[in-house]
Amino acid sequence: MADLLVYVAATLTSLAFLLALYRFFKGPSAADRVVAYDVLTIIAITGIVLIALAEGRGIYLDVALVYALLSFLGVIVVARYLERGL
Amino acid sequence: MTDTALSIVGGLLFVAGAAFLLLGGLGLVRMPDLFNRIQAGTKTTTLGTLLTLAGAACLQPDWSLKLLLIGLFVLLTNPISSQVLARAAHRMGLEKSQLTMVDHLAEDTGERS
Amino acid sequence: MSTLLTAMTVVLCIAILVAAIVSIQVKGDKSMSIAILAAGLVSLLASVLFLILAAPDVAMTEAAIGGGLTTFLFFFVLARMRNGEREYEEANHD
Amino acid sequence: MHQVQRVSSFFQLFLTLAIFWFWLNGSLAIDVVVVGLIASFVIAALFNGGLSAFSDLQPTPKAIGYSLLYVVFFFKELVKSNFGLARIVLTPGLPLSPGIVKVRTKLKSRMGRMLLANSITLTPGTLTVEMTGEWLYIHCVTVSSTDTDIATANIVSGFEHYLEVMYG
Amino acid sequence: MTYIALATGFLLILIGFYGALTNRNLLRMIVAFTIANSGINVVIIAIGYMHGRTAPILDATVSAADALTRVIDPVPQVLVLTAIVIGVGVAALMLVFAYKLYERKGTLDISKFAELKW
Amino acid sequence: MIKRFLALSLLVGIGAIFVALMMSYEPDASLNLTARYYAENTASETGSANIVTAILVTYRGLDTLGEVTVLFLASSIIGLVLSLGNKQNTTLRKLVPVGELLTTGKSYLAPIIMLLGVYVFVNGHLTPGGGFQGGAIIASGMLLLLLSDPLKHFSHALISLVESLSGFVYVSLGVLGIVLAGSFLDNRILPLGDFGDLISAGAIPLIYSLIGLKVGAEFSSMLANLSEMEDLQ
Repeated sequence: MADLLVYVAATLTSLAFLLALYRFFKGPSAADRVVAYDVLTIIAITGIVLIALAEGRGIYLDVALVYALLSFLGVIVVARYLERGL
Repeated sequence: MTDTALSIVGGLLFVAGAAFLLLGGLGLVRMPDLFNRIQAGTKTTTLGTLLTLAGAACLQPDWSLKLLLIGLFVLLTNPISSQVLARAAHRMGLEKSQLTMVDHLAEDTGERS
Repeated sequence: MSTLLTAMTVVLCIAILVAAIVSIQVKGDKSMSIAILAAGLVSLLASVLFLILAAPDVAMTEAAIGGGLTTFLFFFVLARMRNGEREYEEANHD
Repeated sequence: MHQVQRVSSFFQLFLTLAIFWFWLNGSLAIDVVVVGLIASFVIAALFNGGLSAFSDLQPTPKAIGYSLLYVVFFFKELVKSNFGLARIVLTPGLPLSPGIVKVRTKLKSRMGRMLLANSITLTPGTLTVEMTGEWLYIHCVTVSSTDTDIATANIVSGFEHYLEVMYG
Repeated sequence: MTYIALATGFLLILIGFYGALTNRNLLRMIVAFTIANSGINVVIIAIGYMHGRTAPILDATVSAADALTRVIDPVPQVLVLTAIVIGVGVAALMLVFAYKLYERKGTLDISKFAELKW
Repeated sequence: MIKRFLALSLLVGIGAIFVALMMSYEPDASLNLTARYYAENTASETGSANIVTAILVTYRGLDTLGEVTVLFLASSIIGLVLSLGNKQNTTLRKLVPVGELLTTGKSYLAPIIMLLGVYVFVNGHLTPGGGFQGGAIIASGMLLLLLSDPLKHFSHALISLVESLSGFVYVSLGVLGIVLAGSFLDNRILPLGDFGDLISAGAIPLIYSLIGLKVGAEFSSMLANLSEMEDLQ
């Protein structure tokens, strides 16, 4: 039962990932693509947790920790560049 | 993964979180301009991530400390990036949707709206 | 759970390839910054792929370096020569 | 006086970092404690003047009780506004009336203002765009009123009620 | 899974090469180079992967006794770990040289650098 | 046009080689000889739970020393190249000011990022991560400081002091390995301790922490040098 629910959740997450990817591919302006990038990295954290659950290894969560704390830097760099503050 | 009550709850939380992630993706595609996309995209995905982390904590209770920390980091870093991005987008004079009713910031700074 | 991982690999690989193609092919206004951003996305997603391929050490290195450092180096150099971005458009009309 | 403030800010940062260290490691073995205290001390010394969750927090029992209430209130708002945004996104016609409104805050301390802006941003439907002095510029998905005072009452007051007691 | 990752890595290398060969702007060439670099890393890691095995880190789930049957080959991971870090150094060097060329010539177009052409 | 055609034909050739490689590739069913040795003996010989760390620091420690040296060379060449040339028209750049939110956010996030870096390289022998990752995370913390104040000047003296001090101690530990345990960079100069503790695996946590500090200082000096470049027209 719980396994089935995790499968359903993984399917929904993948759909969300592909939608955000569509926005990244299409995005009319550079800032739109940056939003899509942000969403993609947030969804990737869920992806890492799913991988850790599937493999049953808690040490994989350290990667999610680094991801959660560092992925926002990319967004800030681009945003500061776009507003000519770098 | 055994079928105890806790793991069922965890699975349900996981599905709820994934549904919010999907909502974020949908909002990202449907919303008309950048600010609304930030609202729909990064905000609902934050709640979605928190719910999936809670679900994982129910499925594997040993990991709950680290999962809680990941959630905290997401809560700390996420608003900063979207605020900086929104500010940059406004400063760039990005085109806003036709529906926009009022823009006090542009009025006060004298930028073109 | 093996099918789950395989399905995730497929989704990730599609995403990586799309990001790479965006990075190479993007044209128009601010195309240089989008190319750099897409290259950063390639390395961030590659780090999740490394995790699926059972290499958490490599995944962490790629996440720490691809996420901020590489993107930052590019943007810093680019910010110093903003004309270079505009020039690309003129150079590539052949 | 200045010296006392510096030492206390150093100590707050040190304490926060040590708590984070034990949380990260998930154990209280003797070697973890020793290494963690050394690392927190060095980083706190390098970042003197850095902020932490305890900076500017009023040292009264009421403030601590209110911070717990604040967390509960925040999560309630988070879930409520998420469902609100979900309704908008799923409605076929996209019933939007976006706009950037100006609201006023009474908070003075850096950490309190930070938490206010972050809370407003994290609840979907409202997003802090700019913050100058006592004015906050907030982008709303559905603007209820363009008047500053009414918007302040709608958006800011709920969080400010708690933060005012916590940070003064 | 190995084959999917291998194909992705090879395709990334090809895309990177294509970008580096067809673009005239120096910075775009460096971006393409970093993409090819990550493609090579993906290929090496994919070759090291073995189906049904897990990461070479021993803990409660994988004890030292059954490491032989449970873990994958650690050597490619060590190679790639160092390759990524060196890759950043190389990219930074290339960027600095591009900056210097721009300072001297005022352009980033590769077809304008004609000193070494004959 | 002819150039594009040449490039495409070259790519088709490379692609054919890749397809041939993929067709003939068969995954191994069991570990090869080297990997088997590492899998069997790492835990008993070095006491490190993370086999990748054990190989990186002990078995192939000399290569890691070389790699750190290459990185050092790269960062010093960047400093050298940027210091050459004319510097007469240095004008202070006019930048859009940083918002209050980023300034406040930086001052509580940067120490946490640094602490995470320290956690990653101190636990290198137990969890994924280690000196290189930790160094990169520390440099990312520096990057956050630089983003919130783009005109900030880091203390080059402090960075190069950390860099050379950790490098010196690293090499000295390696030499100590020859004297006390029989080979360069041997980790058994300290007791191996209990498997799985934070302080175990001999000198591995110490050496990896030094590598982390050194890599962090090298990346930071790269960032500092790049941030002090001048604007070009």
